[in-house]
Amino acid sequence: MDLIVFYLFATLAVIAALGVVALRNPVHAALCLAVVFISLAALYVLLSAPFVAAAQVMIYAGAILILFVFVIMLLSPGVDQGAGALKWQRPLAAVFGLALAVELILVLASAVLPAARGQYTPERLAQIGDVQAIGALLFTDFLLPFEITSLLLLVAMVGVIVLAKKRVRS
Amino acid sequence: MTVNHFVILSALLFGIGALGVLVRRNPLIMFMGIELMLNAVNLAFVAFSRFLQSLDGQVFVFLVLTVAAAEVAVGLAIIVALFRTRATVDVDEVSGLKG
Amino acid sequence: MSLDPLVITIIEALVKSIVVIVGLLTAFAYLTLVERYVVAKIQSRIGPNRVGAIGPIAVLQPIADALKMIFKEDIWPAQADQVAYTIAPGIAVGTALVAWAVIPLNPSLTIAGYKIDFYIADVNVALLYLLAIGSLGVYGIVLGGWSSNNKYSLLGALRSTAQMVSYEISLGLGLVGVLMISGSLSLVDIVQKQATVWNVVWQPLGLIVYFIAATAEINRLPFDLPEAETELVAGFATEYSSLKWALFYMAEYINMITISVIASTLFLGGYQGPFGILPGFHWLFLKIAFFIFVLMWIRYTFPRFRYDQLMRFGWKVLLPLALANIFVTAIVMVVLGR
Amino acid sequence: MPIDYLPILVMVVVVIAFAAIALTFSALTGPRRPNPSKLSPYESGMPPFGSARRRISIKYYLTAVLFILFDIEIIFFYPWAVLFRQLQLFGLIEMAVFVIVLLVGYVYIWKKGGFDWD
Repeated sequence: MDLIVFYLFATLAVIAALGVVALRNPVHAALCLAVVFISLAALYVLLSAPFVAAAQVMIYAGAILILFVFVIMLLSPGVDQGAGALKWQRPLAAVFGLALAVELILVLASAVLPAARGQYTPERLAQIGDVQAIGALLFTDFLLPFEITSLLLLVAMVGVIVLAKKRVRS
Repeated sequence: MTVNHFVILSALLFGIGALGVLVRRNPLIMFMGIELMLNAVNLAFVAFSRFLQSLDGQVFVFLVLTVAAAEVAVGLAIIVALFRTRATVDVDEVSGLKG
Repeated sequence: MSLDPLVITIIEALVKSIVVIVGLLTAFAYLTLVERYVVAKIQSRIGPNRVGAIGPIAVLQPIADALKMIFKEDIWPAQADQVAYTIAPGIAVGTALVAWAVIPLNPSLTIAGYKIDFYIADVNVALLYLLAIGSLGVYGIVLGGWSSNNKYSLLGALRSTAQMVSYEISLGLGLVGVLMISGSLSLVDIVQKQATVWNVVWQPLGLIVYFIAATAEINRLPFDLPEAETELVAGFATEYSSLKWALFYMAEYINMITISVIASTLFLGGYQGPFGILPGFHWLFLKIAFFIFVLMWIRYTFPRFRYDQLMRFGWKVLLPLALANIFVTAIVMVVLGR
Repeated sequence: MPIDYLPILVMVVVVIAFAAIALTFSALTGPRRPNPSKLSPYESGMPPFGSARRRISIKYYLTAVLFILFDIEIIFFYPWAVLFRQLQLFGLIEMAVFVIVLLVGYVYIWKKGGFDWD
């Protein structure tokens, strides 16, 4: 059963990812990306990480991609024309991209995963609830990174306002 | 269902994302390729987290999410600003550093 | 002969899903009728009276409406983006329906040794699931508006999206107080913890923030700028006709029921009723009816916001209010040492 | 897959099937009598001018960006709220620090008019 679900969503994710790269119309590419995000969320549930799955859908599909769609509508009403400055770039890029994927697969598949030594088995996670477990880690061991993310968000807010408001002022 | 299934899928998605960044000339779709790569990494994080039975990987995903949000916000703001000064969204047209 | 437990789970989920979907479609059909009567009363009019005034024959009105919808011409605008144009209403209604998977409707019963749960799934991220599905609902509108190749549609869709995302933050934060009290994200748990005291007693501000934000989220008046008949000729749905339009309409009414059921579940104790009289589902039904009546009442009493007022209200009033509610709750809980 | 989530998958499949049937039905029933003016964009009876795929105001973009940056907060608020009974005062201080830093940004956006729709 697990394997069926895995192959279903893995296939969906790969096809949609190819769609992102191949489709001419940016809105269609964005839709494909949404399918990738949702398939990945399903895979996270399969990996006993439902909290990550919900966050994935909320942030990536529900927020970041909406922003992409807005910017597409803001900038380019038309279709991506494609033809780059250098014609030979395209096949070469395809070769390099594929080489990267093959290399990564070889490296990752040959690596040996150390034995599981953590305390969070899926059964235990289901019992305490994974939101609770992640929260407990986030607000103790990972407190500093958590607080620093607020600084990161602050910098992003200031940056966006500075970049977007420029025309209004001048 | 082993960790290899997920790791290979993650590598495939990362490769496709990288391909998108290399092949496409529209900065928005290049950006989508980058998002794809970030997601591939997240998948690997969660897979390792599950099979090592440690939650650290999942916590990293949340930090990656935050970074991705900030990065998209500022990155797209730059693309929008670029478009306003150059009236183009083709990255090949924007080769000079001095705007 | 014994069946694999996996197969049983799947069959059970299948049956429940179909029951819930059929139930929601029926509820949608009669809600449109009820709304027309309520609005007629508020505006001192007679209301729908061709099929038959209030009475047994009036129940045929929604059926007449449905038949009319089905046999209308399905228009495909010449320059529409065919793929997006087709799937947009599907996404709108799909996200509205899928949200119901985690909502408990009645306490579990045991009949003939077989335990029946009146929810499709009890998961410990239920509330986040609802928020995630809700955030996907935007796609139906934005795609519908963009793909129609109509200026009004695009403008309506953009306004709608900007409005929905602005209020989504207050909506999410308005619920945090309930979580602090319940200590759980599972709706089944949250309802069970309200057996003695409903959450609204501790979280009145939370309920108000949630309900205002949710009203804006589903584009009901006074937040109906995306559709604004008088200026945008129905906004994102301008070009839609026939069943496709009906699906958008359906999504809107089901969303109304959904926000009412979430408000009832989180703040008014869900299926829990006082004194143990009446079975649980009746209480839930009454609470939903109450919220829906409030929604209709607001719709026909208040004028529409101006768009700048709407955005300012969301960001400058509702968001700080939601944050203040969280911190007041936190301080009270620390002081009381609970 | 954790068995709790299987029913949700089943429901999603049922809902997709329902939407697909409704959309197919919509295409099959009803008359089909297209003509050019029926298929052109509706603009209150006037002949349409210009393309509908025009550039939109930057304000929409700004709203969506601010939404993303505040949406992240919700993701962090939920585990915090669920755990609040255990964290108590320590949790309150942690979250207060986090929110105060963000409030600086909020006030900055407010002062720069980021929330005004002009």
